Amino acid sequence: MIGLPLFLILSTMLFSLGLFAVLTRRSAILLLIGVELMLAAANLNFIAFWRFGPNPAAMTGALFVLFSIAVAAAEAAVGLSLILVIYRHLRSTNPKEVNSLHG
Amino acid sequence: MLPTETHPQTQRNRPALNFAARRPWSTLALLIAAVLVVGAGVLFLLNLKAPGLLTGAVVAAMGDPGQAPLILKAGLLHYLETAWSCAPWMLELTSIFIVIGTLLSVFGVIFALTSLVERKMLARIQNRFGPNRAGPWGLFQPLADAIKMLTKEDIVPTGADKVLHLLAPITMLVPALLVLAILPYGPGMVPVELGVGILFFFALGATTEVGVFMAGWGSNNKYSLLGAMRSIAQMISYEIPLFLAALAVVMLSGSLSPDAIVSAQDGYVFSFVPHWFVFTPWGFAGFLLFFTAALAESNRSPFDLPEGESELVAGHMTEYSGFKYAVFFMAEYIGLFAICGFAVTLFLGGWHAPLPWLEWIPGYLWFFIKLYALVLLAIWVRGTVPRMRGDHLMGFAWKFMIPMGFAVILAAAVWHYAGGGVPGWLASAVIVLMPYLALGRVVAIQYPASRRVYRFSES
Amino acid sequence: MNSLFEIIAFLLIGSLTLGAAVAAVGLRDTVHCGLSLAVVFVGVAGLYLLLDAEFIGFIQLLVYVGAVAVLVMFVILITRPEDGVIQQPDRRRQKLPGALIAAGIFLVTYGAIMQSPSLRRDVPEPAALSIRAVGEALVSGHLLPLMAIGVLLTTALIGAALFAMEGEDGK
Amino acid sequence: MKQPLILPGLGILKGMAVTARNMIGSYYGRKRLHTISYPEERLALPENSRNFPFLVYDGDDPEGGLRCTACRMCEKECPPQVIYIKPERDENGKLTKHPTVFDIDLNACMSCQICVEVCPFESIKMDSAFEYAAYEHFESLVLHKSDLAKSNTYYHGIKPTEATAVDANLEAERQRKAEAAAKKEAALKAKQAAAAANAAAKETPPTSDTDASD
Repeated sequence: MIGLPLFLILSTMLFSLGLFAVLTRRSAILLLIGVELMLAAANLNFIAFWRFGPNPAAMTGALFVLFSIAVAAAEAAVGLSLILVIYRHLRSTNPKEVNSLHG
Repeated sequence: MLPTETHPQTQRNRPALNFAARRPWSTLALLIAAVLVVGAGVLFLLNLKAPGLLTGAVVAAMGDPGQAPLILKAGLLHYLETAWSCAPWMLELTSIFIVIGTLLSVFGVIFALTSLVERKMLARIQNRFGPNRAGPWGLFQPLADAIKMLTKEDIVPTGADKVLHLLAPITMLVPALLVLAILPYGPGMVPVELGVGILFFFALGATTEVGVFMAGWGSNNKYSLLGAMRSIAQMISYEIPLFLAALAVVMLSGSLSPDAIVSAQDGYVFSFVPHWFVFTPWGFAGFLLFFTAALAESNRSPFDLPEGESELVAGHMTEYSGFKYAVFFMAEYIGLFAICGFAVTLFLGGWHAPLPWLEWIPGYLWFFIKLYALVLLAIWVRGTVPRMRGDHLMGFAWKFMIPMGFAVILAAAVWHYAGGGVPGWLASAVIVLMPYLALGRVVAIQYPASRRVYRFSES
Repeated sequence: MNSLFEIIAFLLIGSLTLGAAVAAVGLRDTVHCGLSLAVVFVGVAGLYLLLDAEFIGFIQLLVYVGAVAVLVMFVILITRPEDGVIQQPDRRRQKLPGALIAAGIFLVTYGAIMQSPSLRRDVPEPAALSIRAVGEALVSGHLLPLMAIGVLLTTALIGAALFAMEGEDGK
Repeated sequence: MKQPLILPGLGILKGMAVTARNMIGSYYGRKRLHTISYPEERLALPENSRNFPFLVYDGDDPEGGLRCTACRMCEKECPPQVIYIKPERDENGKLTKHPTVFDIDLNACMSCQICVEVCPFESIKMDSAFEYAAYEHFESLVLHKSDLAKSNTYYHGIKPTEATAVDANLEAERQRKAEAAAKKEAALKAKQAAAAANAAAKETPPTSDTDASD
C-alpha cells in the first residue's frame, strides 16, 4: 500500500545520497549535483506531505515547491557561473584549492 | 538523338527491370486490392464468432463519419467483450493499444509521405523533377529510403560512448511521440485528457535538448559536439518566444487544456469568418511568432545552422548511420508534426471547419488538413529562405522575437478587455504593429541585409 | 486501496530515481553523472505525477530537465573535471567518514518515520491540483513571494551572465 | 536623412512569391524544367566533348579499313603511357603497316588528346561516349583493338565538322600523293623515254658515220 512512509523513506534515501556526494566528491560540479539531489528530496517531501496531509485544498505544500523550484533554478545558474569563473581563474575545480582570499 | 553505339560493357550492367518498375500502376492497384481482400477476410472470420457485431459497427461508422473512429473502437471493444469475453483490464489495455496503433500508423504514413513530398516540392521549387524512379511519381521512394536506412551498417565511432550513442536517438524520439497523445484530433477524440496539455508539450519539448546533447557528446567528434552546442543554445533561446505566443492564447482561453482552447475558438463571426485566434491582430502576430519559433525548435529551414551541411555535415547526427539515423530522421519529422499540430490547436481552431457549410467534413480531417498545410508552409519556407548566420540567429531570438512576444501578450490583454469590438481591434493592432516596425528597423540597421562585399576579389 | 498499476508504477519510478541517484553520485565519468542527474529529475517528476501533483511535475520536468540539467552538462564540458580519474590509494579510506555520516542521518530519519503516529492515518482521497486554484492562490494569497521570485530571478540571470562573461568588462 | 520605411517581413514574402511562381510554373510547360530523366532521355553531347580515344576505320571492315599504320608515335607521346601497340610482321619478319595489338588502358588515360595531335595518319580520335562503368579494373577497362575500332560514319555522327575537315585533308593528301605519284611516274616515263631515245640515238649515229666515210 503506497502511503506517506514509503515516500518519506524514498526522499530520505535521496537526501542521504546527495549528502554523501557533497561530503566525498572532490570536484565542485559534483558537489553541486549533490546539492541538487538534496533539493529534489526536500521538494519530494513537501509534495508527499501535501498529498497525504490533512488539508490538501490549502495547497501550501505545492506552492512552496513552486517557489523552491524557481529559487533552486536561480541558485543553480549562479552557482554554475561561479564555478566557471573559479575554473577560469584557478584552472581547477577542486574546492580544497579555492582557499586564497585575495583577488 | 546521338547514334550512341554504347560500349558492350554497359549493356551487361543494366539489370532487367522488375515487375514494379515496369508496371508501377498495376503494382499499386494490386497492393491496395490485396490489403482490402485481407481486411475483408479477417473481418469475415472474426464475424463468424459473433454474427453481425463487427459489420454493424462498420456500417454505423459509415453512417456518421464525424465520430467514425470512436464508433469503430467502441464496436471492436464490444465485440471483444461479447465474442471473446475478455477481462475488463484486458479491454482497457486493448482500447489503449487501439489508440496507440491508430496514432502511430497515421503519423507513420504522414511521415513517409512528407519525406517524399518535401523532396518533390523542393525539387519543383528548384525547377527539377524530384524522385520519380521508385514507383509512379516516386511513391515507393519512402519505402526505398526505409530499406536503405535499415540495411545500412550501423557504425559506432571508436572511442565513442556506446551507451550515450545508443540512448540519444531514443531520448529524441520518445518525447516527440509522447506529445502526439495530447493533441485534440476531433470532437471528443483526445487520446489523453490532460488539464495541463500545453505545459506537458513544453516540458517534453525541453527534454529533447538532453537528447541532442547526448548525441553530440556520444559520437566523440568535435564537429558533432559543436553542432549539439549550437542546437541546444538555439532551442533554449527559441523556447521563450514559443512560451510567450502560447501564453497569450492560454490567457485568452482561460485554460491550459488543448480541448478547452479549441472549444474557445468555436463559432463564426458575420457567418463566415471563424472565431479562430489567428484572425485577431494579436493572434496573427502570435501565430507568426509561434510558427517561426516552431521552425527554430525543430531545427528546420532558415534555422538549421546546427546541421548546416556546409560546415557541420549533419551536426550532432554526423556519426550516425543506418537505423539510428532513421530514428533521428523520424524524430525530427514527428517533432515537426507535433509542433504544427500545436500551432493548429492554439491558433487555427483545432478541428473546427473554416466555413459553416463545410462542417459536414469530419473534424479530424480538418485537423490533419490544417496540420499538413502548415507542414507544406514549412517546406515552402525551407525552399526559399537562406540559412541564418549564428549570431543573427541568436540576435533575432533575443532582440526581435522576445520583445514581440511581450507585445503580443499586451495586445491580447487589450483586445480582451476592450470587448473585442472595433476599438479593441484597432488598439491591439497598433500595439502589435508599433514594436514590429520599430524592432524591424533596429534589427535591419544592426544586421544590414546588404550584398556581401568580398574584400579581395571585387576591387 | 491503490490499484495494481499504481503500485507497479511507484516501484518502477522509485527504483529508477534511486538507481540514477546512485549513478549520479558514484560514477567516475562526470558526464555520465550529469546525465544521470537528468534521469533523477525525470524520476522525481514521475513521482510528483504519482502524487497527483501534475502541474508541479511538469514544471519540474520543464525547469530542471530542460534547463538545469543542460546547464550542468555545459559546465561539466567546459571545466572537464577529472575528478574520479586520479585514484590515490587512500581514496577508499577518505570516503568512509562521508558514508558513515550519510548512513547515520538516513537511519535516524528512518527511525523517526517508523515511530511517528501521524503516519498510521488512512490515505485521504486525491485532491486534484487544479490550475485555476493554484493560479488564484498565487496571485491573491502569495502575491508578495511571486513578485520577490520575479526580482530574484532577474538579478540571478543578470548576475550569472556578468560572472561568466568573457571579454573586457566582465573580469 | 529619412530612413526608408523598413517592413521586416517583406523580403521573405517576395522570395516566397518567387518560389511559388517557380513551383506552380513547373507544372505547366516543360521548358522551365531543365533536368531530363537520364538513361531514357539523353542530351546530345557538344561536338568537342572528349572522353577516351578510339581508332577510325574507313569502309565497313574494321580490320582492313583501319587507318592506323602502327607507327607507334602515339604510344611514345602518351604522357601516362597507356597505349600499347604490337605491329604486325609478315612471314619473313618485315613490318607491315597494321597493328596486331592496340590496347588503351582507360584507368589511366587522362583524355589529353596528345595522341590525336601527334597521329600523322588521322587514325586516332577522341570519342565522347562515357558509359564505361565496369566491375573490374583490368579485364574490362583495358580496351583492345576490336573495342576501339569505330567506323568513320560514327566519327561523322559525333563530330561532323571535324570529321569532314579530316576527310577533306585526307582527300587532299591522297590527291597530292596521286599527283606526286603521277608526276614521278611521268618523270620516270620521261626518263625511260629519254633513255630509250638516247639508246636509239646511239645506234643510228654510227650508221650515219659510215655513210659519210665511203
